[in-house]
Amino acid sequence: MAILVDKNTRLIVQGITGREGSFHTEQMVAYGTNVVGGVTPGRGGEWVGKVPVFDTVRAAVEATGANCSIIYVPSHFAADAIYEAADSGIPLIIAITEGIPVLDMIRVRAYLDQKGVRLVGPNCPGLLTPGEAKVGIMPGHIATPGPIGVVSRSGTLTYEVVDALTRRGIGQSTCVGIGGDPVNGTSFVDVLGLFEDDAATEQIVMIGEIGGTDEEKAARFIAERVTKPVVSFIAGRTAPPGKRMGHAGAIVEGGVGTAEDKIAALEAVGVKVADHPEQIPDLLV
Amino acid sequence: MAILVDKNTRLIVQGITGREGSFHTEQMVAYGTNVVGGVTPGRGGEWVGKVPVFDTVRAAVEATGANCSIIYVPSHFAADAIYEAADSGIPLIIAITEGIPVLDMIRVRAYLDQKGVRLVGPNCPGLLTPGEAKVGIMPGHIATPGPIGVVSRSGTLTYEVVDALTRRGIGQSTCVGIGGDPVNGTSFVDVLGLFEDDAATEQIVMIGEIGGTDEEKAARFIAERVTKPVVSFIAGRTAPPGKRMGHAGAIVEGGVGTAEDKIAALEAVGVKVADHPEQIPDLLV
Amino acid sequence: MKLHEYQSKFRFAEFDIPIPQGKIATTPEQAYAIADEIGGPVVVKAQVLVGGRGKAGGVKLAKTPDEAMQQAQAILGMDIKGLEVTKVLIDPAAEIVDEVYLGITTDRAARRTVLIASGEGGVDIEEVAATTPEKIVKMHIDPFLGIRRYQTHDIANRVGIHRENWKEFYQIAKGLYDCVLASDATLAEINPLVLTGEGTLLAVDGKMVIDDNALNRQPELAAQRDTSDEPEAETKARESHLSYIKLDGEIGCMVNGAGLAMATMDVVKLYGGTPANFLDIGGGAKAETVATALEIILSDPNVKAVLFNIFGGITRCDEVAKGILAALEEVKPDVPMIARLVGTNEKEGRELLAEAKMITAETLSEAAKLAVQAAQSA
Amino acid sequence: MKLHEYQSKFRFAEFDIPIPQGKIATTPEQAYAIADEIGGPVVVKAQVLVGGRGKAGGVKLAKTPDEAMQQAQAILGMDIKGLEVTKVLIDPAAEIVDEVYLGITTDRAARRTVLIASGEGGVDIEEVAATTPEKIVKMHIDPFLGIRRYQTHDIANRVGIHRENWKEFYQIAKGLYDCVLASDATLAEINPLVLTGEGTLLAVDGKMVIDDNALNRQPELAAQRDTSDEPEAETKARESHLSYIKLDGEIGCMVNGAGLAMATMDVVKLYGGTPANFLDIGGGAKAETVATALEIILSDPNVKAVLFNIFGGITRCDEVAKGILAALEEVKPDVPMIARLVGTNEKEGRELLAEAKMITAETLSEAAKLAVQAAQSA
Repeated sequence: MAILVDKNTRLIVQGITGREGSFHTEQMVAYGTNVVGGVTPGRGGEWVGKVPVFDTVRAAVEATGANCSIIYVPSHFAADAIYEAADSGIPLIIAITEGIPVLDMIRVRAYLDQKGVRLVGPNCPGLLTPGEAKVGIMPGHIATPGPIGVVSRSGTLTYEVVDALTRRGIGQSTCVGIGGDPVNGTSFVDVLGLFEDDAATEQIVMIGEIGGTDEEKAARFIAERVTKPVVSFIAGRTAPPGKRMGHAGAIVEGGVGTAEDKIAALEAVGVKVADHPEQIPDLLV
Repeated sequence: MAILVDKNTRLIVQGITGREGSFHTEQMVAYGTNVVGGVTPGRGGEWVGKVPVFDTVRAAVEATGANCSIIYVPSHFAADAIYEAADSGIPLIIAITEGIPVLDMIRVRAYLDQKGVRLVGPNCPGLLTPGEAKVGIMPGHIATPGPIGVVSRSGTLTYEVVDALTRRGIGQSTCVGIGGDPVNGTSFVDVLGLFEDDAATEQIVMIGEIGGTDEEKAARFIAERVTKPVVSFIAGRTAPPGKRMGHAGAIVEGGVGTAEDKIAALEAVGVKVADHPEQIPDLLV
Repeated sequence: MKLHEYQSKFRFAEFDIPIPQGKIATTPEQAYAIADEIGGPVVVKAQVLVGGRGKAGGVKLAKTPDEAMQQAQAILGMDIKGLEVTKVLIDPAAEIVDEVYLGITTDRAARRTVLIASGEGGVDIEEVAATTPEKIVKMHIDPFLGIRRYQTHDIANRVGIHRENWKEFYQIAKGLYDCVLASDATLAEINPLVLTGEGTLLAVDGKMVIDDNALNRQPELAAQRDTSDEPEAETKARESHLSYIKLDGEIGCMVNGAGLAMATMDVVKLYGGTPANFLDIGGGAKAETVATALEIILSDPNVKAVLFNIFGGITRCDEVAKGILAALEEVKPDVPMIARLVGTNEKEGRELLAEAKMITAETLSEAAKLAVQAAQSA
Repeated sequence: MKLHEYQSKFRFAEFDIPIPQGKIATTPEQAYAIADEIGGPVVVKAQVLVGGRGKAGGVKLAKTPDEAMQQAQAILGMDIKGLEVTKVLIDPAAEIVDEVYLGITTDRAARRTVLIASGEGGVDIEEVAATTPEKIVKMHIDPFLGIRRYQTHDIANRVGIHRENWKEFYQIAKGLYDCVLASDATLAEINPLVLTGEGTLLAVDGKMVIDDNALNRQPELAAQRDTSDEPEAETKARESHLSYIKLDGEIGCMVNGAGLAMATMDVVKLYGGTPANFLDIGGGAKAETVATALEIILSDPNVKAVLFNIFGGITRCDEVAKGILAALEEVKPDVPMIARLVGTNEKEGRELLAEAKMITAETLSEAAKLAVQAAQSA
């Protein structure tokens, strides 16, 4: 058991013939992910390794029965790729692409909500269910199967935490990167709900950062719905207000989105918040 | 019993201070319709007869608990009025306005479908449940309560049929004008379903006309779902192809939408189709 | 409202759709000058609002300005299906490697605009649809998202446009949709969209139909109306905000309401007559409106009798009768007039008309029969 | 990316929002000429990318061209919150009968753009939001339908704009939203929107922020960037596609990944140091990128030690170490370098760096402590 992706995931890769797409397809296949096809318009009939390429997502879905798509196309075309996946009946879309304009994402998210399609990302490292499926760019070898669900707005900071857990012999159920953009597909609350309902997950690690109010919403949700222990780290205590810290969403604006507010909200509902990421394994029960 | 509107309808009138709006408000109130308010932006606080005027639909709904809105605003502003009603929680909107561009209606209909809001019209005479509520511009005195459900794409042709029924002592459950536009809110199929499920309706009169394929769809629906007898008349047997017969939707294009096709489809599923409107009362069981 | 080929294409160009850089000529001399300016082979194309002008000889190739002048001479003034050619478009001739059809129209049943394409370009799309529907690709356009790039790739793939032209094809399809939205078009088509010898796409022929309901917010397009394809009476009716369509019969019909007007025509036919027109005078019954409508009906020399069919709803029949009488006073028709009024105060209305020596009837059937009789004995 | 007042207003004007017909001056003489051309009282306004310029004396009324020249003389070159004024906007002075705030921004939590208005115009909206939130009206904009007329009527009503101005207000709000969409703005505000003595609405002051992620599809706006409000090192970093923010501390940080970079800063602080910067060098570890990043960090004279914190994921740590060594070879820094590599082949990577006499650490805590020590003893 795990959340979102596992051995039953039949994955297609949008942008498979690109530099990023072809490299990570190779990595995902090597990890054992069931990559059933790829899409690059006009390249249908070609192959990337042992993965067949299709012209459209619809053709790929019809030929392979894909139930998940990962998007590596450049930011200018990413919204269109998401729409294509949603229109072709894909229920779970992971967008790795960084730099999609926020007005595009507002429309994308509204459209997906109407259709009932789940998007993870964009601007995220994707998903990893250790031993079953790697859907994204996380280094697979740092993770190991186990009872900890990990959810994060960050990339390498997540790897750092997952690696620290694994070194301590603590495995993970699924690692979810939800991405660092201000408007994205899947929120902390969504993933917390999935982990809460997942039999394989016993404890949850939530890695937040400055900007927005997703962590505050998560705190309210934890108080209402989550029975499993949650440990957190919030990056950006030293970040100055009004500055975008690398991620488009990592910015304190109008006094909203500070690390202090987030930490206070989480601690108020019983979440242990680590002072530094290496402390996280110590805070687990 | 009846469909869509009855004594429990709490109606507001959008465009109440306009010429059409104020005239028909008076007529509807005189008929006994429960007109609880009207809306004209910037005229909040005024009165039209005994009906209070509000600046926005939201204000009107909050003050009056309205559950139905009728729209008399000019075509250029009609789409906005429909959106306002839908956004303010009105579940049933009747648009009398004629001449709304079809691209506006495509967007309106898509939006309402997402919201689960019902629109009747536009370009229609509205609804009449004899003895209970008149929501629109149908002359109330020609109708009388009874067991016949009437649905029509036309205005005066409907009056003609209703009047003919009443003269023969045959009353109506509800008379529904769905309007003559190519893209509208409520279709024949929708109304047939409502009449089928309405205990007060025993037989159905459906008045179609050339253009589109709504009557053909209705025929399929009748075969599958409708147990009550249906009598029909289709206007436009003599209409030349490629010409718009008054209604924006009354046009035979590319061989589609002829009266012959519609009559054949209806007769094939056992619907009696009258040769002329006055014959309709004779064809009822 | 239909637009001419040149109007459509010039409009397309505003949305960055590549078109031949042609111009309009109304005289052979202008045709010469334009062809001379273009400096290569040109096509001389009759501008008429009817299909099949190619077969009728209205489209000709010309290799030199002299030839262009001669072709224009032959085409200008030509009668194509009853319409006189008054303008020709002089386009540079394109080298056609391949041609496809690309159109956007309203799909009523789906309540969406729909993109239609076919590898069979340059021929009548309705004929392709009827004979080889598998050669037509359709894709609905989400009204909130518009055309998506992937849709155009899919279509391009299926109609045989090579990958090198997909970006262009996307721009053209998107331009066409933008044009539809900005113009309130119910139809916009490029037929053919040509792959030229230079390897680029070019909209060689175009057509647009504008939503009549939107003309008041499309003043620039409304001003381009060419009324040459409709009877003068229809033009006059439209200017008077009356809905009138001329037909070939002998019984003029004046009715309030479009559905009732069609039904009236049908009943006339049922009783052996033929309607001379469709006419909806709308609500109310102002004498002025009735008079204008009556003048329009009577301007048709085939009309041998006029049938009034009026349903008095909120307006009372006696008021309608007074309107009709005032109009008769003004117009003084010399053909028989049959009136059937029904609804509120119908008796009073009928009495007023009978006094004025109009033939009156109680039912539509009766009225139609009387009108047919009157027309036959006229 | 922020736009200046004049850039914002000139952009607004492209969307039919009425603005004062002013011009930009960079010298007092130009200010005179513009004021003379305007021919009435003008306002001389400092153009700086920071709030509070009014209180700082950067906005002055001038009744004559001479006065305008004097005011421009005083304002040009002025230091406002650390920024030098190099441009002034000369606007005709408007007679202000009433003023409101109108803005559109992104509401992250609602995932919508939001229209914000207030009857309290001309003052800091964040202050109004903090002190009298009931004076602020917010309305979300449906991303597919856009601003609807009824929404603007509702807002106009609630902020006290009279009915006579509703049509104008709708046009302005719609124009502002169109401007937001066309410009990929995350903020566009008119503050104040003024009711003038002539009874019409006028956008007297304006502000826009453009989505950094959209700048490659907004080349015209990107070209308007003014880098005067940011440290030179940040400008250089952006040109090298590095994400760098200068801070006030003494420990330079070079990290791969934004979240890890923030965490690194936090841990430095936790152990008593202060970070000199935020820096994300992104994926991979090309020597060239590391060298550029190092130069940027070292251009800050406050930096007393540099902390590398690299997570080797798909890229191996030994490769990263080689990149760092090559960069050190090129840049030759003279402050202590502390490196912490973790992930694939971390041991090999650390050994390589230790050989090059870098201080290495196994954990982030250890690395941070070592960096703080090194900086303190420097």
